[in-house]
Amino acid sequence: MSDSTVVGLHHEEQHHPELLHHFAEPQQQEDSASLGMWIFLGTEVMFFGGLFCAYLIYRLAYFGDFAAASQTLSWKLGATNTAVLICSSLTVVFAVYAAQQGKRTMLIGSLVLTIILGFAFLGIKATEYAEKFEKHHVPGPSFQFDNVPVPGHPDQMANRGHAQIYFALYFIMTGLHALHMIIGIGFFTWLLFAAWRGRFNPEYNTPVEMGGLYWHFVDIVWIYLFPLLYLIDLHK
Amino acid sequence: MFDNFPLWPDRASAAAGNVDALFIFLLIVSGLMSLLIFSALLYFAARYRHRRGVLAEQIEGSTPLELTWSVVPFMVFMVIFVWGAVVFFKSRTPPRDSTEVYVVAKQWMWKLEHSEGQREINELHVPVGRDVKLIMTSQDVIHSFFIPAFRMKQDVLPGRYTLAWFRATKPGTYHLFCAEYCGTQHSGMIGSIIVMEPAQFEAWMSGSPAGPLSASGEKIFAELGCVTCHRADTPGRGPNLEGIFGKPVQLEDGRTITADENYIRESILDPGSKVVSGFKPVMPTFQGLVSEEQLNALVAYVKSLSQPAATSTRTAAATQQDNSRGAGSQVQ
Amino acid sequence: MSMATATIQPVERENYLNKEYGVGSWLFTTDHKRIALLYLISITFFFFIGGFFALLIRLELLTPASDLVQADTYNKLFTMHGMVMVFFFLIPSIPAVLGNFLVPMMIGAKDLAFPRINLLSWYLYIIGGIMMLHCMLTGGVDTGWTFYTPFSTAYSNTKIVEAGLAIFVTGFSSILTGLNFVVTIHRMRAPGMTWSRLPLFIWAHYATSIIQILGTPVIAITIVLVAAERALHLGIFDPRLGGDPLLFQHLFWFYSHPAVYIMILPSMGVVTEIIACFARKRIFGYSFVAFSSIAIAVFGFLVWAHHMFVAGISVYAALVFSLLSYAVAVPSAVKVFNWTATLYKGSIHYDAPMLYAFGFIGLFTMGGLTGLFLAALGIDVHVTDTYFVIAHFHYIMVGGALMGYLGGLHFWWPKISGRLYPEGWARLAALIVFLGFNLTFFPQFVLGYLGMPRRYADYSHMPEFQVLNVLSTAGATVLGVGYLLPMLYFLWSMRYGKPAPDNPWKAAGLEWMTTSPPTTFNFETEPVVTWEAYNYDEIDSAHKQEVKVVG
Amino acid sequence: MPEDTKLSREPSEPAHEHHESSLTGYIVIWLILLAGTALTVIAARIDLGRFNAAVALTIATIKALLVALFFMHIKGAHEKLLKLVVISTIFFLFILLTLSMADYGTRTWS
Repeated sequence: MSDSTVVGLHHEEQHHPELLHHFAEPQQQEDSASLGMWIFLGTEVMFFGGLFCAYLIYRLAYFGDFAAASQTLSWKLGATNTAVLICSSLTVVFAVYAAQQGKRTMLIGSLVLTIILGFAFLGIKATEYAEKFEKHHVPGPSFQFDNVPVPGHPDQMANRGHAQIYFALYFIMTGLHALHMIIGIGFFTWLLFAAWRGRFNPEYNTPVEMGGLYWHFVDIVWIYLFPLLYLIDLHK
Repeated sequence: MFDNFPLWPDRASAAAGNVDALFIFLLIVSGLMSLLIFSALLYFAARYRHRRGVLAEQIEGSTPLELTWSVVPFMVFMVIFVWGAVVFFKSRTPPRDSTEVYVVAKQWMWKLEHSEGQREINELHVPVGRDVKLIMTSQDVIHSFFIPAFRMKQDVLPGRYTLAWFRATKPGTYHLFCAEYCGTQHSGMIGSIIVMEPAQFEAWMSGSPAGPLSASGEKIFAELGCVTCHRADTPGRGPNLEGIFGKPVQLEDGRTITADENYIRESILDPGSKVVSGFKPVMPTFQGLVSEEQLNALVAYVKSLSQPAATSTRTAAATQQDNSRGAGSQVQ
Repeated sequence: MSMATATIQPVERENYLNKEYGVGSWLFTTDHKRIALLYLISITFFFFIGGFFALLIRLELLTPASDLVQADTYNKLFTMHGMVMVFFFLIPSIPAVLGNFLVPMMIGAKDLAFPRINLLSWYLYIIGGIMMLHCMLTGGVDTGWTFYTPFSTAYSNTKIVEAGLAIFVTGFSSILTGLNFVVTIHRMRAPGMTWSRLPLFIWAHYATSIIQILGTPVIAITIVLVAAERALHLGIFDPRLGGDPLLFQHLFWFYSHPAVYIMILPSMGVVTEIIACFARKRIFGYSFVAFSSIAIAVFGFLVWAHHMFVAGISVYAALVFSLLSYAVAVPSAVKVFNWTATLYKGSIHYDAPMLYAFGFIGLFTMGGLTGLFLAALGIDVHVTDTYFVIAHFHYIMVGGALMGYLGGLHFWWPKISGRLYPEGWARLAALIVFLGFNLTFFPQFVLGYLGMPRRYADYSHMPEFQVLNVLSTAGATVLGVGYLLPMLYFLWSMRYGKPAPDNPWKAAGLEWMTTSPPTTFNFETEPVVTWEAYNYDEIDSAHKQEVKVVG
Repeated sequence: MPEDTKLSREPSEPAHEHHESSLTGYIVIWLILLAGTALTVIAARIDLGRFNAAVALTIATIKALLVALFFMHIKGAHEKLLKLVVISTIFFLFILLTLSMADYGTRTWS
């Protein structure tokens, strides 16, 4: 098997074609890339963190209005999308595994599946957005949210402004998440292209690993967004 | 000379002395600290300047010394913190029987209204020795009500009330500034605080007679039809407002909240958000229907319903404001 | 003249400057040293733009009436002064110039871990900078650099979204620089360069990078929210729709308070290097200085709402934040004490970098101590949003960060340019800057306690403030001269300065063990570190022996 | 000095321990994640009073941990550094949320 490469046996004379000039050995390069990726994901956490902070404050202040607004979403579509992303995470770990084992066909297959699942997610998201547009639930001048009762309080109507804050956060959070998905799909398309040309092998597969980390991170964000946005007070 | 070049601001309120005392303490502490650091620095710089053939003596460090100069400053800091917190708490807690002045800030002017009804713009007349509580809100952006001579500052926010208070101690005219940047004419949003002797102040007050704010609030209360639901005589569709101000209120969702100025304000503008237990959320919003000034009057009126002397004030108000409605429709 | 210099010049060794020529070799370089120089040029440009605004502000305040410029223009001037200086000068200054140049060299690496990302971050900076310039030239912004809502989202009719986007883009430049540094410091250290052997400059940059990585994304998302709110009136910050304008302040200061430490920490790192070198000593309490940097970075995230004590936050939150603010003061104090203790029994030289370092300690101490005033709740109520605050943070950011930056630029100039700067002029400039600075900003402490609010174009109803304002403006002109001088003699020295030896200060540290200027990959062979940081005893005793042998 | 003779870089142990982790392991995790999603929805439809949000967040956190530990290979990571990055990021996010709530949570106290 080719994974018997022992770290430290890379000789200068066998300079790996993918080793950049300023690194001493491939292991150092790979470790740098993975640390860099993790730190980047840390910045992403804080980026979404500001939104989660705003969400937390307004959800606590306007719980009933948030519940009313949340229940205009379809939890079925949200749950489906969660399942789609979880499946795509599985195909991503398969891709990383295949790249490390040098299994080109499996790698290409997993990448294709991942991209398809990514598009499936975006497709479902797009139908949800379209519905929101039709119902005038998009914040802005034409926003409408009148006479929607607060769950559990049939005679109390949700506050339009507070519901608009919910939808603003909904669109910004899921919109940025979708943007990350689009970037991820773009990156995976590039990976697919590179894998097709046989660039990855057991010695060099860092881009697949990094792409995988990114994809899983985007998955994790959704794992939180789903219950926070779709499942507020659903039992009422 | 010091008219044009003062080095210390006027001290004209009860709080000013507290702030100045802490400030002077800090001046001394930081003076001593910088004296210590700078003299050590200068002494070492002179004593250990480079001399040919003399090598520096290497010293690794000293944990006891490090701990000393971490812990000792921290103790000093804690003294400052506690002192500062005490001064702050005092400046944030208006005494119970303060006179109230409602402040509405807008780009770029201050509108002030005494609870006795006198209105002023960019000027506030107050007597010496009386506690004055400011109930402030803004019509547009964030402003900040700043009286340097009173060492008093509080941001004035749109959409809610912020409170501040002072007790003037020295007659005179003092600056009022807007301290939070609020747009083009920010530096023009200034005014004066005129502190007068009580007798003079009474004379000034009677010079411009006006009905108390709570009376105009009562009028608005009736005009907007609030009285039809918020009744004191029979159980209405809304809670009886008599005596609720400052008391805890049990809400529909189980929370308990103190009925303060902000709660009354919110209940008028967003009635559905904090419904009193046992009532239905049927009250319509008055957002956009009442101005900030009318809102202040309504708040003043609801508050007057909880004051022990309320009855007498209201009767006085009712006789003064002898108009538009019979005594029968009054909330009792 | 040029003949004479031409004859002195020896045949130059190949170095990073003369390896390639042409615009392309600079604009597409991945060499961290060339990128550092690209940054040096661009941030100097922005520094003088920001300085020009400052000068106009001071001139306007010379007289109480608003006569030089109108209130509207004045508001734009201080807004753009703040935005340019904070986001386009102070935050990138030391990390992107000196850090970029020195971090790889100090740890014995050939380059940063991600050279192409490093170039990308310069381009992001430039794109942000061009957007900001465009914004300023087509009308500017008048919200103050703090963008407080709802003024910025609903009332101001200036180019807020464009300025926000410029800051958003530049923010990513800052994030990527920090990311690059952390990875480089973890992964690229030369054999033997353990954590306890790292120069404290590296520790300071490591701490700075933590803030850049974890703080900057929050301001980025805040800008997104402001832009969305402004475009669509979402209500997130609008009280009429149920939003809370204070949420903006929380999110803004969550980044912008730690950002102060992005500015000051690297400067502390520079000063530490300078003091060790010119006192010929190992830094007193190395590990305490190192960990105080990390402590400042971490505690720096816990204190943000001390900018909001009178803004309408809860009294209890104010107590918590005041208490935590004193916690962050301790590591800063520890640093000052350790620098002072380092001088004890040293062998102190007074070259220009050391003068800047002395200036730094003095001004930073003043800035830090006045911070104690502002963190005390009772006093903050009176002095916040007055000139007291202005003076305080200029003592930290200009007195501290900028002194450190200039000191570092002098210290490493021989390494960067391969030329010596004129020492006499440099000492004069250091003195002028120090005196001019104090004359500019000390009167503002008094003004602040007297109650002069910040951001006032016009104080004609308060003529009693004029004398102090005149003093301050006088100081600003002196300060301006002090800043122009170094630029002039640095430029002069690039052509006429004496060629610098590899280690003109006989300083410790790997960056001095390579040629001046260094070659593209910094070291001929990968260095192997077998000595502790600041081994001035070894350097000086070796040198002494040499002298003895010769004698 | 003896330790100077062993001048190695950062610990460079073999990095790919997860090579051995079988694909079945991934599938098990995947099934747990799907089950977790179903459980979240079910839990949201039952009235747990104020604990609904807590349950939803707990399940989400467990799912996120599973993804991070097994799919992102934090568990098999050969050094503590990556864990430190994750933990410190979460710490600072926690700071942002809790200290903001220190204001919002206590505003109505009197």
